[in-house]
This record gives sequence, structure tokens and C-alpha cells, in this order.
Amino acid sequence: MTRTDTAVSDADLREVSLTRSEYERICNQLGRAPNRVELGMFGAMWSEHCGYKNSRPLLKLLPTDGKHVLIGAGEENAGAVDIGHGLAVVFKVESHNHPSAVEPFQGAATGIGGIVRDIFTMGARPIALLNSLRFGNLDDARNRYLFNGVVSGISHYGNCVGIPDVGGEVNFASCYAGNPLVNAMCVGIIPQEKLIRARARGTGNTLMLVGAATGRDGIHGASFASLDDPELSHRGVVQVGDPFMEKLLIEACLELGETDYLVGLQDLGAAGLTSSSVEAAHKGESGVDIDVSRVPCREEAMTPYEIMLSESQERMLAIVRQGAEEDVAAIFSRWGLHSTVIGRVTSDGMVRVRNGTEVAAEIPAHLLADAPTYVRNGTAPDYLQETHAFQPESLPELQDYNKALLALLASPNIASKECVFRQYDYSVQVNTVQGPGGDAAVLRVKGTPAGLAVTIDGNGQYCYLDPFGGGAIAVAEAARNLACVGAEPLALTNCLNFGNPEKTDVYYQLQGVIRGMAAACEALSVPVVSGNVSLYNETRGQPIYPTPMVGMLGKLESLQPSTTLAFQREGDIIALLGPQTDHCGGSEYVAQIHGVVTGRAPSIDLDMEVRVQSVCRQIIRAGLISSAHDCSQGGLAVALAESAIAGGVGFQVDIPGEGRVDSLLFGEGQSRIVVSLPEENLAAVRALAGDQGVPCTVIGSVQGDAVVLGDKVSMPLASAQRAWQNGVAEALAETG
Amino acid sequence: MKLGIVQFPGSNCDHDCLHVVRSVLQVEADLIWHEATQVAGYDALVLPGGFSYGDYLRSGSIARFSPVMRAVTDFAEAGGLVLGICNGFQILTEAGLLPGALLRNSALEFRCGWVHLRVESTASPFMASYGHGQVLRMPVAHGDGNYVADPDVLSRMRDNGQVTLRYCDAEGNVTPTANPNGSVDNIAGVCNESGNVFALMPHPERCAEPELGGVDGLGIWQAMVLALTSAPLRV
Amino acid sequence: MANGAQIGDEIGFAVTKARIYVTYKPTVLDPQGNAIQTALHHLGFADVESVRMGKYLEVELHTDDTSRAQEEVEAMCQQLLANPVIESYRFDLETAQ
Amino acid sequence: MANGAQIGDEIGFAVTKARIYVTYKPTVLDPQGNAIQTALHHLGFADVESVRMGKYLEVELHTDDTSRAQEEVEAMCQQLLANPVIESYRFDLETAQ
Ligand SMILES: Nc1ncnc2c1ncn2[C@@H]1O[C@H](COP(=O)(O)OP(=O)(O)O)[C@@H](O)[C@H]1O
Ligand SMILES: [Mg+2]
Repeated sequence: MTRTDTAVSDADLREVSLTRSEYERICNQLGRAPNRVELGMFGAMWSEHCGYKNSRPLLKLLPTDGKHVLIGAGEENAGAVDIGHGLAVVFKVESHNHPSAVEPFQGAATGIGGIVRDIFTMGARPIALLNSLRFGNLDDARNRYLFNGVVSGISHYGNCVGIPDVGGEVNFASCYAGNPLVNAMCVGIIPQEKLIRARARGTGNTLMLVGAATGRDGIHGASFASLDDPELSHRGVVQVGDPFMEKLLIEACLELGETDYLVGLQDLGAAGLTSSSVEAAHKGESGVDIDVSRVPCREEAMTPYEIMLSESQERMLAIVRQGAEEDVAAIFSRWGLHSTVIGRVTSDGMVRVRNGTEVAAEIPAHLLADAPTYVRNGTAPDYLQETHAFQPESLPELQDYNKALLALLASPNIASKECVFRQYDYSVQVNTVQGPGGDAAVLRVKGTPAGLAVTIDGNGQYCYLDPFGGGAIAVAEAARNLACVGAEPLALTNCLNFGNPEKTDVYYQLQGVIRGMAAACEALSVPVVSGNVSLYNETRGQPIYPTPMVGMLGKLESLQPSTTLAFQREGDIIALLGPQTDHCGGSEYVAQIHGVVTGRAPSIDLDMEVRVQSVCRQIIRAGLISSAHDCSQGGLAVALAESAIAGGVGFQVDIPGEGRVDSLLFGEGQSRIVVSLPEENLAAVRALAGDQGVPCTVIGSVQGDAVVLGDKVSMPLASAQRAWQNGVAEALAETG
Repeated sequence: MKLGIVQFPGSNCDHDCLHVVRSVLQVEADLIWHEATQVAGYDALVLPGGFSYGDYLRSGSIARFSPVMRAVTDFAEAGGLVLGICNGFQILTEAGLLPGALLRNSALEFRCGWVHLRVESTASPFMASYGHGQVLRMPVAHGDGNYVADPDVLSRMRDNGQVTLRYCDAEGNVTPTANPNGSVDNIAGVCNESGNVFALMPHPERCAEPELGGVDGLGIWQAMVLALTSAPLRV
Repeated sequence: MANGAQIGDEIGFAVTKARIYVTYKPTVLDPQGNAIQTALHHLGFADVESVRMGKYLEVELHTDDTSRAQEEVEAMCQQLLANPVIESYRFDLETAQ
Repeated sequence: MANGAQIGDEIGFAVTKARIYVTYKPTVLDPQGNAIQTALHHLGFADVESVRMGKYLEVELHTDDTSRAQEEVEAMCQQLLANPVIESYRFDLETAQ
């Protein structure tokens, strides 16, 4: 078979985001040159977004096995874990960064729609949403526009579909200015035996497309996510979400899941019908035969190419038992949804696309599904030399610690995010025991005594300064947040947001972060069950901080006793679990007060981390403590202030440890949890901590209506409360 | 006794209400599909919260034309108890079963959180468990809860005791800062002239169990059941 | 303009296009309009005296009978498209063969 | 009509009124329009072929310089009132003394 390179131009290849050598590989494997439709299908399936070309070899480093894992990473649309009582929890996080950069409202809204479909496509009822957002600083009008748009887009879509948005995080740093991050996580629940697979099986079974009509939306969306600076190029891919249609799809698909008509179910996400049919065929070890002339279109004269690559939202592909088509259509139609038979399952392993009688594409499913992978060489970024050389001693001593604490509390990264989450319905579905605002959200599981805890965390600044350590901390912190509500971590999902992996320093970051995450997963025995990778997050050649987001699921055997971060009563003792350090590198304090992002990220002793978390869970379960809150951004001082604000009661604390006071107060040393407890429980808490070699230092008591830290900080609680409560609103009100 | 909870396309508090009636009140209940043309066999009806038809034109405006709404109207006119919650409130105003209308929240944002409510009138059977002036704490979650009505309509409502609940602070003071949505007079819940149709923006089904942070909503459900036990209203 | 070019494109089909404007009654506060006005001032459009925001609908009717279309659109507005408690409406029609 | 009668009422003030229509581009899905269309069919308006929903704004500018107003409104639309990625807009102006 001969092949001429002139058959396809460089511009053609650029349009589908394939390299010349990938094209040659396609020709060789196919034994002929692909036609245009086929080329487009390859481009989409071999994009980073669908094919994980650069990340797949690295993802293999993450541990994926565990005793609770029912469906592991990479197997299905989302991972599933056993939570007991015959139930499975399905969860995953996904990014919608690039669309949100050009149309924040619809970009974020359709991001919610996409992740929700990944959950109910497995038959699970979505019971919670979380989101993790990154923007440039709010002193810029464009960033404020993106922030407001994204939050209201999430609110619009999530509220309308009736899934409580129970948690998340928002952070601001200038590296995200042109490239905000919008990561959304969805959690669903289902009796284990009802889990639905995304598989096309059984020759002769029928493929039905249901939901929205297909338009020319988002053609090349998958490859769009693989290009830097999307703003300049692919503007046409932004779509308008239809949460009402999604809600109908949820209910209809869950109803269908109760029948035995379904063989498999697959949402249409990136690369639309191409990716969903290829994956269903490939995973089902069969083929599919699709007639695009049957696909209901919203626009005139759509070509097979366009139909196969459209990313129109709110569509699902159902693989149904032959003969059950009418019953299935009746269920959809009761919910006001239009469904159409578009093809059938075959036994020859081919993805065959027909347009009426003409065959428009014919490719073995495994060729499309097995994208080439690239293992690259990473080299340490140049900036690390400088940041590692930084001496914290060189920072000027603080004159006014009160002022510094107030500034930190008001900094948008630390300040209350209530102005965000009050726009999300977090109590619908009547399961929310602890909503947003705490370390982790807690949901009850109706019909059982058990609870679920969920959180999502990431710190790009740490990963920028130390990819390995930052990756480990992302996992450890998520687990620590679960420990603070007494929950045992079961599994995690993650979204890896990075720059262009073809750059050696970005690749180094990716490699380091994944290795660090893997180390923490091993130490904490938390496997990875799902995730998503978003690369090419750059503006004008400048990558974002390497930003892994870790979404973690934990379990509470019982909802009682329950603990929050809020101080409960005057007279309680305050103790610090874990080691006190005077490290301030990479902290919010250094960034906000001294204006530099530098130093080494906090180090983490994973072994200590495991023991601190275990002690925290134990003393919560034993009912020994009144509150628990981990030290994160802003360090010990901010953690104490947050517990005081939440409880409406002040504290008096002696600054523990030795070294520079600013570092002791605001440094972000890991593995530390601030707890408050009745004095009579102290001996028991000490004993449990001592058994596991975890330092437990009494540092003060809950009292009065002032925030007092040694002789350095003293202010009315109301002042701290005001700074923290209004921080984001004040940053937003700035005009500039 | 059996309660019917109307399920519109886009309802999303239908199952929450069903859960409270069945599991907390231990009373029989069904979902009623929006295409149903009659509601015989039900002793009271609930129009739950959510985003019927996406609330795409105005909240509740399309749902009011669902076939079931004719039956709901007949049921209400015959004196049957009808409770509207959130989107249910919006649907009942659009259908003309309650006066006024609900506009976009004045802050132009969806608002979720806990609010305090003062019981302004116990004239309606739904309020029988509460005392006049009692302060309740309930969750709200809505984008269009900004109640308006013409001044003359409002004054008639006040005279008739139709203004049932108003947003207040924890001490029961009706203040502008306690108002989450800009409602005229801080109005959170109203009933019709005869008191058998009642609706509110807050969610009594979300505060009927202690683990969810409060039980002040339970009284509305219990009052409904009590009213049905003492004077069956089956139509 | 959206859809504008399509009118009359479908040969042999008579289409009447209604453009419907729904606005709050003057007595009803328009918080969206106010918010936009503030935003415009921040952007430096100091000239802006007032902003009112409403809905705009384009409805295509399969008919060339204008007086019938007039009646129908009137009925749609009264029944569904506007809520007389808070809104008023007006519309214009354009018929193409 | 809301505000319609007010033009030119404020004697001595030059006012230009812009009526701005913002709609999704024709190729963009309009979920609201679709839902309304379905509702109209259910209500018996079988003639309805398509419904598109958009925003309608009435902006009053304190100026009688129409060409300046033209420029300003154009800028407002581009900067704030429409997102050119998915929406298109048009407007007309009316100046009164
Ligand atoms: N960072 C990651 N860690 C673990 N699993 C991942 C990661 N990224 C993707 N996966 C898994 O790979 C599979 C394909 O992911 P994706 O292409 O995002 O799915 P979808 O097509 O449903 O959006 C899923 O099972 C997903 O959970
Ligand atoms: Mg998927």
C-alpha cells in the first residue's frame, strides 16, 4: 500500500490536531489513507482530551486498587466504590477550563452538565456536586467578569438539575488570568447490582440516541482543549447548556436503569458520537454500525463529518436489547424526550458510519481507541533554582501582627466564600448534614446510619514550588479534610490541570506531581478511581501553576457524633495535633504580605500525616472533641480564627514552637489539626495521640470575644469576622 | 389518608417531599404525574420546588398549563388543601390560585441559606401548629422569590390574614437585612382568602429532621395532617 | 440578525414573523436594568440615564393571514408570554411569502 | 408601552433612546425558545414554527448626538451587553429634544 504525503496538507492535519507522524501511523495501521471523516475521527480520538497521549504513561503510576474499589480508573465513565449496605458511590471530576475562558457562564454551566452525565450514565443518581475554581486576581475587571460568570453558570445549571452543590474551593493567582480553571466533581449513588456499563454488546442490539438534536456545536472541541490560547482560535465551540433537558435525561435514564432493556449507556461528551460509539464498541469488544442520516439535526445540511464530531450537549447513547426499542422510546417520550434508533451492534469490531446507503467511515474500533502515547523527558524548570535558594530570614520582621492577620483573613484566597456558595442550592435532596464552608461536606445516606464525606482540594502554588511535595500534599490535605469530620477516606478522583506537556519543564511538573500524588495515595491507602487531564492551560506561552485537584470520598459509619470546625463552648481546651514547624515557604502569608511566591513548599512527612489523621478520626468517633480544623492556607493563626468565627466565640492561645513568630503563626506546615475539647477529655486524647506518636500540644482555650495569640495578636473577634466575611465582596467591588 | 405530590418535568423537590411525608410523617403519599387529569383519592396536594420546564420563560409559567393544573384548581376551589413550596408557590401565582407574582431576587442572584420567619397569621390550617408571632428557622433556595402584588391587593391580603410568613431576624424583627430576596413587606408565604391554598418560598421539607439542622418545617406538615384527620376534605 | 435571513426562504411557505417585546410595567422595579446601568457607568458610559431590561421573542407562524396572526400572538402574550400582574407587551408582525 | 411615552418629556434635555435586541446566534441552541415553543404547541398554537428568545434593553442616553450615541451603544453591546462568542445584537436609536 503506497501513501502519498501530499494527500493531506499540513493545514488539514492542524485542523484535526494530528502530527504528520501520527498521520503516517494511521495510514500504516489502516493499510490505506483515511478519508476526511475518518481523519476527523482519529483527530478527536487521538487528542489529548480523549486519548491521553501525554498523560497515560504517567497516570499508570497512580495506585488504582483498593478493597473498596468496584470499578477502577479508566474502566468506565467514572469510578465506583463500595460504601457498604449494598450501595456503590460513583464519582469523578472533570475540567471545563477552555470554554469557560471565552464564555464563563455557559462554559461553566456545560461543564456541570458534562460531569453529571458521566455519573448517571452509570445508572447512579447524582447526589452531590463540588467545584474547584482558579482565576486571576480580582483587581482586574476581566477576572471579576470570569469569576462572576463561572459562579453563576454553575449555579444556573446545578440548581436547575436539582443536585446539591455541597463544596469546593476558589483561589486566585495571576497565572490563571488568561486561563481560569473550572473543575467540577459529581458524586452519585446506586445499588451495586444496578451499575450500568458503557458497553455495546450483543450483535444485533440497537443504538439509540436520545436528548438534544445535534448541531454544529463544538466541532473540534476535544482538539480545542489540546491547544494553548483557545481564546484566539476556536471561539465557535462554546455552547449553551440546557439544564432542563439534562434533568429530563437524568430521570428518564434512571427509570430505564430499572428495566432490563438496557445493555449499556454512554454519554456524549468530548468528540461526541465518535467517542461514545468507539468507546462503547471497544469496551464491549464488538463493533457498531451507525447511520448518521437518522441522527436528528438542529441545523440544515449537516455532513457525516459534522454529525460524528458535534459536541452538542445533553445527548446520550443507549445500547438497548433488540426488540425493546419501542418500550425504551416510550420511557423517553413520557419524559418529553426524543429518541431515535441510529444503528446497531455488530460483531466485526468495526466502527462503521453510514450516511444512508453510502459508507462514510469504516475503522477498527481498537485503532481509534488506542491513541499513541508519548513518554517525554522532563527537565527541572529554571525558576526552581531561584525559589529554592530563597531564605525566609530575608523577609522583614512584621511590625503589626494584627494587621497581617486581618489582611490574610480578608485575602480572597482565605476569606469566606459564602458569596459563592450561597448561590448554589446545597440542601436539595434532603441529605446535607454539613454543607459548604467546613473542611468537608457530610451527606447522610438515606436508609442507613452511614454518612458520606466529600471534599476537593488543590494547591497550585505548592506544586509550582515543589511538584512532588505539592502533589503529595494535595492528596494528604484532601484526606485530612475528611479526617476533620471523622470520615475514613475510601478513594479519590483527580483533575490534572497543567500547561503544555510538550515543554520539558511542564512535563517535569506533571511527572513530579503525579509521583507525589502516588506516594501519598500509597501512604494513606487511598486509590484513584477516576479523573481527568487538562493540559495546554497557557496564555501567551505562559503556563498556569501545575494544579492537580483532588476530590476525595470518605465514609462515616455513623453520623453521630458529628464534628465541625466551629468552636463549641467557652472553657474548652485548644490543642494542636501534629508537629509545629516554623516553615513559611510557599505560604499565603509570604505571597499576600510580602508579595512573592517563593521558597520551598512545606515538606510533608507522610507517615506522620497518616497517624495524625487516624488520631483525629479516633477522637471524633470517641466523642472526645468539640471541633476539628486543619491548618492550611494562612497557617495556625488563620485556622484558629476560622474556628472562632464559625463558633462565634473567641480564644486565647500561646504561640507554640520556636523560631520566627510570623512563620509560627502563618507558616503552612503540614499534618496539623486544631482541635477543641472539654478539659476532662484531655487525658484520653493525649493517650490516644501518644499511642500513635502524634504530638498533642495544648495551646490555649476557647474564651471571650477576642482573638488573642500570645503578645502578638489581639483583636475583637468581630473585627476578624468582618475582615473574613467581606473579603471577597470587597475585592469584587473594586473598580479598575 | 393520602397526600399527592405533583411531579412536573423539572420538579426537583418532589422526592424530598415524598420522603418527609412517608418516612417522617408516616403518611401515605404518591407522586402525581403532571399529565394526570384528575386527583381523586388524594386528601391534600403538594406542588413541590424545582425548576418546572426549566423556569425558562418565567418561573412556573409553563407548568401552570400542565393538564394536572385543571384538577388542582378544581380541588382547591372545592376547599382541598394545596401546599406550594418554592416553585410550587410560583406556579400557584401564575395559575392565579394565589395573588401576586414572584420576581427575580433583588440581588439578581440565586440565594441558598437559612432564614428566620415570623408567623404573621395562623388563620390558615397550615399554620395550626405554630403560635402567632412565633419565629421559625428554615432553608431557602431560590432565584425568583421576590414577591410583589398591587398595593390594593396587598392591603386586602393583610386584612384577611393572608400574609402568613415574613422574613425576620433571629429575634423576630422584620428588617430589610433579614429579607433574602427583596420581597415586598418581607413576605415569605401567603394563602388564599379561604386559607386552603398556602405557599411559601422556604423549604419546610428540608427542616423536618434533626440531622439536617432543624425541625421547624415539620409543623406545616403536621398541621396539614391534623387538618385532614379532624375534618376530612376529600373531594 | 438571528433568523432574519430565513424569512421567506422556505419557498411556498407563508411565514409571519412576530417580534414580541415583554417589559416590566413601569411601576415594577427593574433590578436587572439597574444593575446594568451601574455596570455601564463603571465602564465609563456616563451618558446613560436609564436602562430597562425586558424579553425579546421572535416567533414564526406558519400563516400569511396577518389578522389571524395578530389575534394568535395577542392570545399567546396574554396566556403565556407575559404575566399581566407585572409585565406589559407589544409586538409587530412581518409577513413574507 | 413602558417608558415609550417618556421620550422627550423631559423638556430641555436631549435624550437618545436605544432599543437593543440581543439574541443567540442562529446556530446556537436556544433552550428557552424551544421550551416556549413546546408550551405554545401544547396550548394549541399549532402554527408556531419556531421561537427564539432574547434580551431586550431600552437604554436612554443623555445626548442628542446620534452618531456619538451610535458609537457608544455599539461599544456597550460589545463590552457588556452581548458576548460575541454566542450572541449577536442589533439596535435602533431614536433622538428627541
Ligand atoms: N487523572 C486521572 N486519574 C485517574 N483516572 C483518570 C484520570 N484522567 C482520566 N482518567 C480516567 O480515564 C477514563 C476516561 O476519562 P475521560 O476521557 O475524561 O472520560 P469521559 O469520556 O467520560 O469524559 C475515565 O475512566 C477516567 O476516570
Ligand atoms: Mg463520559
